[in-house]
This record gives sequence, C-alpha cells and structure tokens, in this order.
Amino acid sequence: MAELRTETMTVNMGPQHPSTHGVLRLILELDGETIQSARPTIGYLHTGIEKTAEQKKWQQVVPLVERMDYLAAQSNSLCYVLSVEKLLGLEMPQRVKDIRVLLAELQRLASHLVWIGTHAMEIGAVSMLFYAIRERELLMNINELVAGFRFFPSYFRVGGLREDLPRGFHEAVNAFLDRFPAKIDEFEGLLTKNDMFVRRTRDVGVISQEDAMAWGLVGPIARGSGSDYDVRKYFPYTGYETYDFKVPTATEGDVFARYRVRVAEMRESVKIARQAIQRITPTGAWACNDTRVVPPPKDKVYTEMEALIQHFLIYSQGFTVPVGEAYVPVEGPRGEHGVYIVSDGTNRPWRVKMRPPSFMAIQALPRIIEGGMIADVIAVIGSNDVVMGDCDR
Amino acid sequence: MSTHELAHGHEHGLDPELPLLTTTVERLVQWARRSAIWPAQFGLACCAIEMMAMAASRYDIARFGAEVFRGSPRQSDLMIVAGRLSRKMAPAMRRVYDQMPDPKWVISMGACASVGGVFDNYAIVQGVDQVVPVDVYVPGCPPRPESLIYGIVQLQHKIARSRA
Amino acid sequence: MDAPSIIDILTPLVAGAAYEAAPSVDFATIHVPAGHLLPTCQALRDTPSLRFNVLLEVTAVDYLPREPRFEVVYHLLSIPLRQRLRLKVRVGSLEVDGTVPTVQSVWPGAGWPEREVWDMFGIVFAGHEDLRRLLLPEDWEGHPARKDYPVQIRKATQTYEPLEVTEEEFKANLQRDRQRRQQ
Amino acid sequence: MDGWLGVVIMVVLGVGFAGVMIGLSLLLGPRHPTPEKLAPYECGMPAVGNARERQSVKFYLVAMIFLLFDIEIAFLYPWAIALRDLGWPGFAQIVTFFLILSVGFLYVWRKGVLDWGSARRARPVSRQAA
Repeated sequence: MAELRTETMTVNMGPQHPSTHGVLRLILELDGETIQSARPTIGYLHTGIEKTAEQKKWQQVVPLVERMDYLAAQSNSLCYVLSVEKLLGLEMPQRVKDIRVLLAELQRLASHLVWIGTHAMEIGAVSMLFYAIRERELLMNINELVAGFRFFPSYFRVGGLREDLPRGFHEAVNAFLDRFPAKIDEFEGLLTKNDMFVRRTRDVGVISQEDAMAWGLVGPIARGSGSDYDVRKYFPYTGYETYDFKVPTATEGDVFARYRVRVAEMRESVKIARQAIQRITPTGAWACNDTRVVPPPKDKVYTEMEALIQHFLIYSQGFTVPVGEAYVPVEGPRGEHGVYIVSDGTNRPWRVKMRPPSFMAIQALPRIIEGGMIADVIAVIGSNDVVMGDCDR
Repeated sequence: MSTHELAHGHEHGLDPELPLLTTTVERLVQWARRSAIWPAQFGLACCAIEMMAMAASRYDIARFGAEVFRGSPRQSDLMIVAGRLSRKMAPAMRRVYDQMPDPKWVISMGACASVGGVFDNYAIVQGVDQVVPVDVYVPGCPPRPESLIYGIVQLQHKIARSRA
Repeated sequence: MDAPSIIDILTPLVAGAAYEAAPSVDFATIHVPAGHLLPTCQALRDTPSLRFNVLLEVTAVDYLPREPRFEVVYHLLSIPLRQRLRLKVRVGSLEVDGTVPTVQSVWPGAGWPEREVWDMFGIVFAGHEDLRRLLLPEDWEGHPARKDYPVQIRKATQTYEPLEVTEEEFKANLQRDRQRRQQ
Repeated sequence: MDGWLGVVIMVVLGVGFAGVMIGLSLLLGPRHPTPEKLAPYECGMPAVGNARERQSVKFYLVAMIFLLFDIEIAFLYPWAIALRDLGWPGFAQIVTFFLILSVGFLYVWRKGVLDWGSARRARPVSRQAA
C-alpha cells in the first residue's frame, strides 16, 4: 500500500489545563494519537523574583525565595540561608543543624505527598488526592506549630532559626512519624500492585541515564534511570553525613521507576526524621552567637539597652555580607536546588539566582514524550513533578 | 480595557421582558445559583495548592456545594484566581473569563491576585481587577483554606441579595 | 580539586587559553576567555581526570558600573569524580551580541538556560539554535534583569489579543519552526 | 395493551424531567453572546484554524468496527428472550451467526487495525541531541 500522506493535527495543551501542574503550555503535533513533536512554552508564571530580591535586605529575601518553588518552601530557604552563611563564614550549633535536617525532610514528605496525590489523580485514581492531602495536613500542623503559618513558615533565618521550638513539637512530630509509614504502605497497596496504574506507567516516558545527565536532570528523574547522585550523599550539608539512610534508585527510567524511587525516598525521609527528632532536645541553642546577624531574644530587648539597639540595627539597617559569591546545593524534592548569590559588601544582595530543577525537567519534556501517546503526556508531566513557580521564577 | 467595559462585564440580570418574574421565583433562582457554584480550575501558583487543600478532605468545600472543579470554563460559574497573575498570562486569563457562560463570578484569592502582593515588579499584574471584574477579594499569602471558604460564603450572601 | 590544579590540566589541552583562578568560598572558580569557551567545555567534559558530565546552570551577573559589565556563569558538576566547578566568562557591554559561543553541542541541556540569559540580560549566544524570548511575552522590549532596568514599569496590562490567528499565519509559523528544526 | 402503562409513565417522566430542566434554563438564563464568548475554547489561547480538521484514519476504522460488533450484540437480545421456545435449532443458528462474525473479527485482528498507535514496547529510545 502506498505510503499514506498523513496530515498532523496540532493540539494546544494550553496554560489553563487541569493536569499541567500549573501554567505550562504544550503545543503537540499529533499523528492520530502518537505525538510527532512537542513544543513547551513557559513564562506564564514568571514573577521576576530575582529582580525583586535585589531590592530587599538579606533577611527579607527568605520569604521571597520560599515562594519560588512553593511546594518545597523549606528547602528553598535552607539553600538560600546556607549560601549566605557560607559567605558570612558562620558555623551553626549542632542542634540548629538537626532541626534544619528534620524540617527539610518533613518538607520533602509534604512535597512528595502533593506529587503522589496529583500524579495518581491524573492517571485516574482520584481518591489518592484526598488520602495524600489528608496526611499532608498533619505536616501543615507541624509547620503551624513551628512558625504559626501553614505554608511558608520562613522559620530558617540567616544565622539560625527564627526562635526556639514550641511546646508540643516533639509529640506532634513523633505522632506523625509513628502514623505515616503505615500510610505509605496503604498508598503502595493502592498503586504499586494496581494493574491499571502499572499498565499506564510502565515503559512510558523512558529516559536513559546519559540523556538525564546531558539534560541536567539530576534528582529523582536521574535516580529513576540508574544514577545514584544525591546531594545529601555526594556533597553533605547541615550534618547529613551523620545520618544513615539509603539513596533509592531504579534502572528502567520510566514513569513507574520514578514513582518507586520517590515512594522509597519517602520511607528514607521518615527514617532520617526519626533519627533527627531523637537528637533534638526540646530547648537549646536556636541560632549562632554572631550578634551582628542574630537578633537578641525578645525578653532581653525589653530590659537591656544594648539589646534594644542591636535589635533595632538588625531590623532597620540589616547586616552586611562580605564581597564574594556562593552556591550551596541542597537536595530538594525535585532534585538539586541551589541559590547562587553574589554580594558586593552592602546590606542588599547584588544577585540572587535559584537553580531550578523543574526548568530542566520541562526542557527535556519533548525528548521524553515524543513518540508516545497523548495520554502518556499526562503521566510524564506528573512523574517529572514539575512546579511552575520553580520553573518560571 | 476601560473601566466602563469592566463594570458591566457580567450582569446577572434575567430577561427583563419576563412577565412571571415575582420575588419568590427570583429568590428561588438565586438560591439555586448560590448553592451549587462550580469553580473553574484556574490555579496559578501557591494559592492553587491551598485551593486543593480546601477541596480535599479536611476543609471540605463540598459542604458548600462548590467541590466540583470543572476543567473547562464552559461548565463553571466561578473563577477563583488562585495565585500571582503575570503579564504574559493576563490575555489568556481574560479569554478564559470571557468564555465562561453568564452568570459568572470571580474570587481574587490571595494578596498577589488582589494587589500584586509581595511582587511589586515588572512581571506581575498589580491586581487582577485590571483584567476581570472581581466580586470577592480574599486576603492572605496564601489565604488559609478557612478564609477561602469564608470568601465563598460571602459570595453566596452576595448572590442571595443581588437582583436576579 | 582546586582551581590552579584544574588550570594546569586544562592549559595543555586548549592551545593559547589564558585561564585565571578567581577567589571563591565554596568551590573552584575559573575565568575563561570567551574565544576559548567551547574547546574548554569540550575538554572539561571529555578528559578522564575531569569528566564534568552535568551542566547545572547557566546564568549571568550584571556589574553595571564596572566594565566589562557582564559575567556569564556556568556551574558544572562531575558525578564520577564528585567535584564542582564554576566557569566565568567576562562580557563587555559592547561585546554583548555574539562573542559568547553556545555550549549546546557539549551539553544539550544548555539550550533553555542560555535562552533565559538572553531574555533577561540581552547576551546573545553565537550559534544558538533557537534564541527567542523564554520567560517574557514575545513582544517585550528591554532586558529586565539588567541593573539599569527599573523594577516596576508603568505599562498598561495588555489583556486583549487578536481572537484568531489566520490559517496562513499559523501554517507559516509551523513551517518556520519546522525549517529551523531541520537545520 | 395492558403492560404499556409502565413504559408510558417512564417516557413521560424522562422527557418531562429533561424538558423542564432545559426549558427553565432557556427561560431564566441570561443570554449575552459576545464574540469572545463564542470563540472556540483553546485552553486560554487564541483559537487557530477551525475544528473540522482532517482526523487520522485510525479513528474512523475503530468506529466502523465498533458499530459492526455492537449490532451483533444487539441481535442477541431478542434471541436471549425467545431462548426457551427456540430450543436447540435456535441455538445452532446463533452459533453459526457468531462463527461468521468471528471470522471477520479474526481478519480485522490480523490486519492490525486494533493495535492502537505505535506498539509501546517497540518505541525508539529518546534521541540524543536536539
């Protein structure tokens, strides 16, 4: 039969779409249901955070950086805070490091819960969203305990934490850690052995390890294709080298492999969090002792004159950071985060640039979905765990 | 888009020539409209995650009849602008708003949608009411799910007392 | 491995390149002349003792009053040898269009970050396949991340776009994209 | 004629309920057709081209085959009701009917009409450079 001249149909999976995890636009050229080519267009959530951060003082940039990748707010502020402290040359007490590790791991769990909820819902298991978000509410309660705010706690500050841990923090975290592993088994029971889920995700969106490296997808995506690169193991920060945990990997590199990697990561995070909570004493040092950066405790401000002056100076003038640049990478839920900051010695940053893992994931999206079916696009976008705030900044 | 055009963006008036319009029918119509408001999925940024949390099991919006999040604007009567609206997205948002059938309402969720929030810069539209007429502004960054539910309840009161 | 030892490995491989180690608090930082960027990156990725197989990030910094004004920054990572490197290329305000070559041939993942640097800073990457605006609307003038660009601009929100792109326009766009991709 | 009352009530209820719903919304619903509202919905983007584009031939083939085998099932209903008094000859007839159609089904299956799009296992591994 002569070669049929097929006319490709162009479909626009536009910015307002239920399953593009935000405002991503994909122009798909289809031959029947097979995708000939895909052209992603981003920028629909570009917020110019980096430009705004250049007008703020060093301490005021923390809330801005947290709103970049709004699902991993703590790990954003963690990598910003670590970069500034490296420039300042500050060393944190061990307790502050453990609290930071604990809260970063809980944030990873919260982000992975939103991922598994929306990913499974898009593939068809709608009730997974309600189970996952219900567990995430307990994590939001812990954020509220710590910083009085569910979503963007801004609890990490340059020079340590905002204040000491509240009463009832240990009970809440232990209660969550005791309950959560059973919930992961429940999720696995629902999805891993579910033939429809496996049929929709196995051999879909395959990417090889070399492609993942060439396209800069270091994170759960690369670990799903066989690489074992995890910033917590390769370049440990805030005391990760003192915790024992495994880095889960898979070799097939398809959507199901990335799913298994992230679920195993959730179990590892629970293990790390359990080790961290045992080390943290209910009260103790919550910041380093550099008075230029860390404001004095509130009660001393009311009584002593120097504390009042120091408090006023820090919050009106801010502190200055020596000239230089720093980039401390952190293993966020989506892969390696890092804030590259440049300082010119004044009390405002000269340049703040976040290394966005979702940006690389969307750039590599056409490579992964071309040749697949249009239904696989939804599974692949879900498995790349793309957050548009992180991509467009 | 002059303010005049914005003002009458969407009236909810019925056909004026309708003879049988009595207050009871009008009140019945308004009761029907406000008890089942179907929001369009217009999640932009962080507020969208709180909107999902509101629709999920703990802060269940189904108790107020608004849990059906429709994918397309054709089947929805409420647009919750959840997140920061960038200049590149503004035309797309106006078009989605235009393509919603009347009667339609808009909730501007969060400080970024209402007044540009913490991002006073070149990329963010400083307030969604430059693009679409807004009915209820919900403060917060992001607003707690309870405050968004309070916003939806306020919208229901507004529908109840508005002319049919 | 700190900057001088990397420089010693690199200088024999790339003829005539004048590298310069820069002070840094976290990991090795090297200034690379724009002309020798591509062979340097090729060498960095392929020599067995360096093996920087991942390009993490391409960004730029605008030191306005200082001349040369811009610095394009490349963050590289070598997973097998567990080391990081930062390459910096100085670009004067007059050499903005086309002195910095694209590194897409070495790491394909450099396509979008370079597009974003052009979009935000106006630094053109010579030989880039598809240098268009990425984060800003197509018809935006100016490059916002430059220091002389105001933070807030008074510009009416453009909320109206022509309703329909005519059939010919669309086919022309598609054809243009297809030819650009075939080259 | 006695059994028909139930059917009439059901039809009246069905048509009535649907009619009232649509009628009320036509009567009470505000109507402001603007060109923007009537433009086709393209996820927020300006619509391009018209909706009547050429479809791939695969969709048409599957529709035909579904129609064919659906009617085959439709023939079973009257047969199933009259099974008792048809007895074994009736059964033999339906089996031959089925055999003829299953030959058609086998032909369609071998022709490869039913495997949808590129077989997933044989998909090319993603290509290297852009």
